[in-house]
Amino acid sequence: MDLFDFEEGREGYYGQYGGTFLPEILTTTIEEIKHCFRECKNDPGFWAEYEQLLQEYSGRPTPVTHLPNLSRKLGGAQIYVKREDLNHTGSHKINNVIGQGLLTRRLGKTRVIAETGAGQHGFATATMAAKFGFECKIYMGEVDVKRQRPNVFWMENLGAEVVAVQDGQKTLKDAINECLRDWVTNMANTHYVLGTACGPHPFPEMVSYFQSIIGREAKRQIHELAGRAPDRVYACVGGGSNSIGIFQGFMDEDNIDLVGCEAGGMGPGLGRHASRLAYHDASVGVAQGYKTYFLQNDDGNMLETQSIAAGLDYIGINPILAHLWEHKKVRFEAATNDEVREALKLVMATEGLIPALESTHAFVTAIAEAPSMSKDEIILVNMSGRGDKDIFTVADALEDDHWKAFIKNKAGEYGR
Amino acid sequence: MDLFDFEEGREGYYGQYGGTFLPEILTTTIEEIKHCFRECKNDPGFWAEYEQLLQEYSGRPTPVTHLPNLSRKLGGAQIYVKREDLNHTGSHKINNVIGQGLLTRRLGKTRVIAETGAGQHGFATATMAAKFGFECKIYMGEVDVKRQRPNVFWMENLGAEVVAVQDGQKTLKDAINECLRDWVTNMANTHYVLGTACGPHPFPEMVSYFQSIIGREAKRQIHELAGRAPDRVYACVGGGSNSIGIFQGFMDEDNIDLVGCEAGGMGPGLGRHASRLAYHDASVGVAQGYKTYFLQNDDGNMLETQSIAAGLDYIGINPILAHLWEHKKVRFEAATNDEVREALKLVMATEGLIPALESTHAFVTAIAEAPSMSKDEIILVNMSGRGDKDIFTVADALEDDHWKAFIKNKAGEYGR
Amino acid sequence: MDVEAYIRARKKVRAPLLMTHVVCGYPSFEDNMKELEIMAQYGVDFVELQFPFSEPSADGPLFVKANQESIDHGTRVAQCFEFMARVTERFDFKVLMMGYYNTAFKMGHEAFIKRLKAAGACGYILPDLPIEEAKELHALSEEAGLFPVILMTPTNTDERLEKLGAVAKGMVYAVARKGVTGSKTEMSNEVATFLERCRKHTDLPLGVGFGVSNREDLDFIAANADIAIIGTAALKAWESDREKALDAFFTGLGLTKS
Amino acid sequence: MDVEAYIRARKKVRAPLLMTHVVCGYPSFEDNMKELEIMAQYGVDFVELQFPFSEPSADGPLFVKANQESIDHGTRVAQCFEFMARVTERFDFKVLMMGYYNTAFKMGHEAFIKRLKAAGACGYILPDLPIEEAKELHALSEEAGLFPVILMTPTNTDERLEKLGAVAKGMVYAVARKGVTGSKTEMSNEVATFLERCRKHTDLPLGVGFGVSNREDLDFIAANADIAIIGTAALKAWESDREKALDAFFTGLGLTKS
Ligand SMILES: Cc1ncc(COP(=O)(O)O)c(C=O)c1O
Ligand SMILES: Cc1ncc(COP(=O)(O)O)c(C=O)c1O
Repeated sequence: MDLFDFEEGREGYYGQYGGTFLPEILTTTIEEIKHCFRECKNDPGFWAEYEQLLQEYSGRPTPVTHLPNLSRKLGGAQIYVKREDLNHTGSHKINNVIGQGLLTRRLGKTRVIAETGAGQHGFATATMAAKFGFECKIYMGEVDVKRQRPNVFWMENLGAEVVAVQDGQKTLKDAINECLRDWVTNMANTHYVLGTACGPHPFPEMVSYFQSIIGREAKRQIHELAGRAPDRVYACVGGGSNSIGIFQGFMDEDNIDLVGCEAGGMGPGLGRHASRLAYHDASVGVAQGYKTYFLQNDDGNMLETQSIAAGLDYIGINPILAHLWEHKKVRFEAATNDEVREALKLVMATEGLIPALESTHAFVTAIAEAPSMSKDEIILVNMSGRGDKDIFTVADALEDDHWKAFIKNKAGEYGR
Repeated sequence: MDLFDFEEGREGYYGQYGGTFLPEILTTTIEEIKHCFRECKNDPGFWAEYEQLLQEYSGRPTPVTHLPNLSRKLGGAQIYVKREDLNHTGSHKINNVIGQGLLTRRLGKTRVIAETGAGQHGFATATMAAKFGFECKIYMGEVDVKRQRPNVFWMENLGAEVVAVQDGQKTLKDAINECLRDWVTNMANTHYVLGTACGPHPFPEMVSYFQSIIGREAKRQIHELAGRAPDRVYACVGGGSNSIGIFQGFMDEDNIDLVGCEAGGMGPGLGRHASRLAYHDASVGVAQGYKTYFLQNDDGNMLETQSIAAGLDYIGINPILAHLWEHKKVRFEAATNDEVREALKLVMATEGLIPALESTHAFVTAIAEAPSMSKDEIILVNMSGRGDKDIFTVADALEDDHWKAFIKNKAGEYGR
Repeated sequence: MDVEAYIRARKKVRAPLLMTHVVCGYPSFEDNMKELEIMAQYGVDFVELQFPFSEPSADGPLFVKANQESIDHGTRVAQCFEFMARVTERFDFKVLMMGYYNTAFKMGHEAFIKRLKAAGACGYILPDLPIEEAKELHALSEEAGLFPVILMTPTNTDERLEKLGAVAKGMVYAVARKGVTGSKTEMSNEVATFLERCRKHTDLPLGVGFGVSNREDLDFIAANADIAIIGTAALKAWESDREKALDAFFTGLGLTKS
Repeated sequence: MDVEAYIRARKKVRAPLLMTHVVCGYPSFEDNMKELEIMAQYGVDFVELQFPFSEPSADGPLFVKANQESIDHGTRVAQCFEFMARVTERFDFKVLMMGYYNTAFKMGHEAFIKRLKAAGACGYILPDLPIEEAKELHALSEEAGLFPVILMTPTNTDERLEKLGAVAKGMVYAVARKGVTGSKTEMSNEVATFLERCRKHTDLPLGVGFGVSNREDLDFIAANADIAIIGTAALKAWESDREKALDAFFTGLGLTKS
């Protein structure tokens, strides 16, 4: 199945989702990117350079790890984990930014901009910009700047300028708007490094293409380790890049249950979560350059979203996933904040892994379903990132008193 | 050159350094370990399992990365970096703990203890213990517990008990003493997972053996990438495990300049640094189970040490390195705290890498020496760990005001 | 009277024609009405009523804030239509809906056109709806006698301008520069050249917007196009001192009150 | 009089013999002297003077603190030797240096032995110096007429005990249990069996230490060995109420003051 073999006149569409909805001023820029990306895709040297860079700079291939303790404890399927947490900068985001970095260079541009929520994509982009020698500006909602200061600290030290976005909810979606504003002004020298498989075509395709390295590797690795394909593959879905990345490795085989795990937040109900498909609070709309399911009200204005994981806390979803979901190729489930807290503790203590809060959503669903599977069935979980960078969020989530005391003490050292 | 081909009656000695100086009560335990380790070394299956575990769990081999930007900027040698920062848990420490974990299992023991300074080794050991299902207690000086709370937080969540050691300077060396005390009590079921290539024989040999995977990989990789062996290899030296690890890959070839980079702290002078060999403030002594150069006074009591990098802030040094230094096989240099701050900023901004403060010491010396080397010469730096886990230390080191404001604000959220 | 005839008639009175802008519900519908009264007194020819959207990614800071606050105060789309109906009933200037495509998409194209028509609008501006995606909506508009304002921009190729010209109806909105609404545009030779390029691809009246704020701009537009589109500058005036400042702003443009 | 003769003579007076311990300079040399006076009054047979070391890894919490504080107050090795000289001059009990090997290593083996001899010690205990590493020091001791106290422990194999027995001189220190100094040892059959094992590998007087603290312990040691070694218990007493408590402690052991 080639997802990107578009119907005539429907370039950038996955069923009814996707498309390019941008101000006219960007038409030429988008055409340029589409053209350049096509060239890259058809240039074996491009992918070779891409792979080599990821290997030498980011340590790819990331391994697949068997979790014997957790599997035994749950008493069902054998659980394997794809370790995107071991990438340089700590998540799968680097796969995308390295690809777009190469594209930026090929486009002859010298400046990159990016939105970021949790900070992972901003961190990865700032890193890529340092490596490629690009000027770099990261837009980040003010709320996120406040709660994710560590990432801001690193981005700045990597040479990026970080702008705290004051509009709207002051979170991820507002940072995207701000990027679009910068871009309509500076497209002459600037590439917008979108962080997930959302936004206007060709971004969903491009980001999916770069993230497909996860699935390519994982497919080979799980066959080597377990002798066959997995029965189910779990990945968390924010914008939907790590999930489409790993799913692409397993889409051609029938009978593989692909499961997207969304942010269930405080449970179903408008404004209480960030689940677009597992719960039924979203509807189709057009915003931020593309058509997909959005968490919006009847007027088409976007709702507040809620999740323990900043990286899943987004209104829209990868249009490819919306399409695959509609065609029952991908199943969607949601994990609540409380379930995430428990799963994180379990995975840390039984296997010595610290998944990012985002990735923990995938674990929640896998852990819930594994016990009712047979012992010779195989689960593959995509661990999209590591949690140790998010100590502030995790410590808050786990309500650690020693941590609070430490911070108060540290504040004391810094003077009042 | 086989470092571990001991002279008759001199097992555990490297020239005049090394040996086993432990209370009689541990003699049987040490014999057991020596015996078991010998078995492991001669069992190809052991190393195979070790390598496989590191591959599947920790993502080895870690890559070697070329730093074109930094090399160009400095205008001299081509700089390459061995990326131990990409290991699971963020440093080379995992190589050692996985090896000792396998050994512990083979010894039939069910409990591990470890000292930790910066927290990296404790973090790695707690991780290994979770993975192997061992009970785990980590001893950490109270001063370090206070300044390295994030690592304590993770260790506890990984299931380890962390004990704040109240004795002495309340730092690394005191944690080692406390481990020895636990061990003389609980050796029946407990293995002491020493974190560096120090302490009584067979620890220096054992830790060096496990860390030699760095050098084996790096040798092959640098030949692949650069077509030949490096001219100089730089590694930071705390206890001296990552350095001996990488150096072992390059010891057989002549004309490779191996450079150990110590903590120059505030510069030469008793109590101002933690440099045992580059400065001339240390002398030979026997403590913590082995004979080597120690920072001690005329009475043989240990001095206070000082470094921006907690992991280098130690009184003694790998006896193998002391021996190699004496025979001019390894050169020693020191990097001051100020130089480390500058080098860290430079490496982040030019290459998008965030070395641990420890590893940055190796960069300091490489950066200082590269410009006077010719453009076709090759430098290899061992990046023993990543710095993003140490945000508190790094932010303090760089005196970041936004960070301070963030912490104060966070403390406010937690209530007074 | 269709829009082209309207424009021809108005052009006899003065040049350039004027199009102004308010964000519905910001600061309040009452304020909007007061602004419109002044605009009417100065003989404005067109007014855009912006329906607030939560993701106004083509707008500059002032309009972003206006969109957001209006929504935060509880402005609903239904109220915007009601307001539009009152405005078209009361004033002589022509009214356009301005907003983002999701507002139309969410209610459905037919409903959107029907409600616009019912509220007395003559057309609409949806800056994030490219012509390729607009076929159905354009067809419905045509049936209803509404026109979609097509935007031409300085980054467009001639090929693209031709395509845009081919589907344009009523008037064309020439975006004077890159960027979002709000900041000043230097009305230079460059802009003149761009407007010439637009001219080559359409015979419709040309509006020029983005950063129009003073008399010189109007003179420039009078010389090179047909309609001056004033957005942020008027809102800025209103925010600084309401009626008084807005009045002074129009006087400053060299207009006289009727 | 050599140490074996000394022990034989003392054993006629009572069983078991007693060895006590002070940490030089903790709380102060003055306090040390007062403690020793009391010990002398109760007829203690041996005293260990511990030279404080910065890394006392075989000691329990109380002695660790004592070592550390003594060093922090500025206690130097030279002062410990001076103090030892004053002690051996003044009291009848025999004095042993106790400490860690680095103290000896750093000053050099010859100097160490010479200074010990000059200060009147009869031997030394260096718990972190295994016999394999001690050959030179032992040879020098022998020449000087000092004896190194060898430790035997419950984890040693018979083979190892034999080796230890072969190099032991003067007396053997049987470590009653695993662990560090300080906590209580249950003087059980297990300890008795261990002491029997020691006995098989040495004819020297056997001292028993680690956790000896009451009359029952002494009785047990009298029945199974020769010398009771009291460390932490005495320091604990001193810390609780100085002379008074130390006095009471010895009385509690069933000893009488001379
Ligand atoms: C670790 C991690 N996983 C997952 C996500 C969600 O993004 P996506 O759904 O595009 O993979 C993020 C986003 O920040 C992330 O940081
Ligand atoms: C990242 C890192 N590098 C280096 C060291 C120093 O140890 P060693 O000299 O044993 O490699 C440490 C110790 O904690 C460390 O964490």
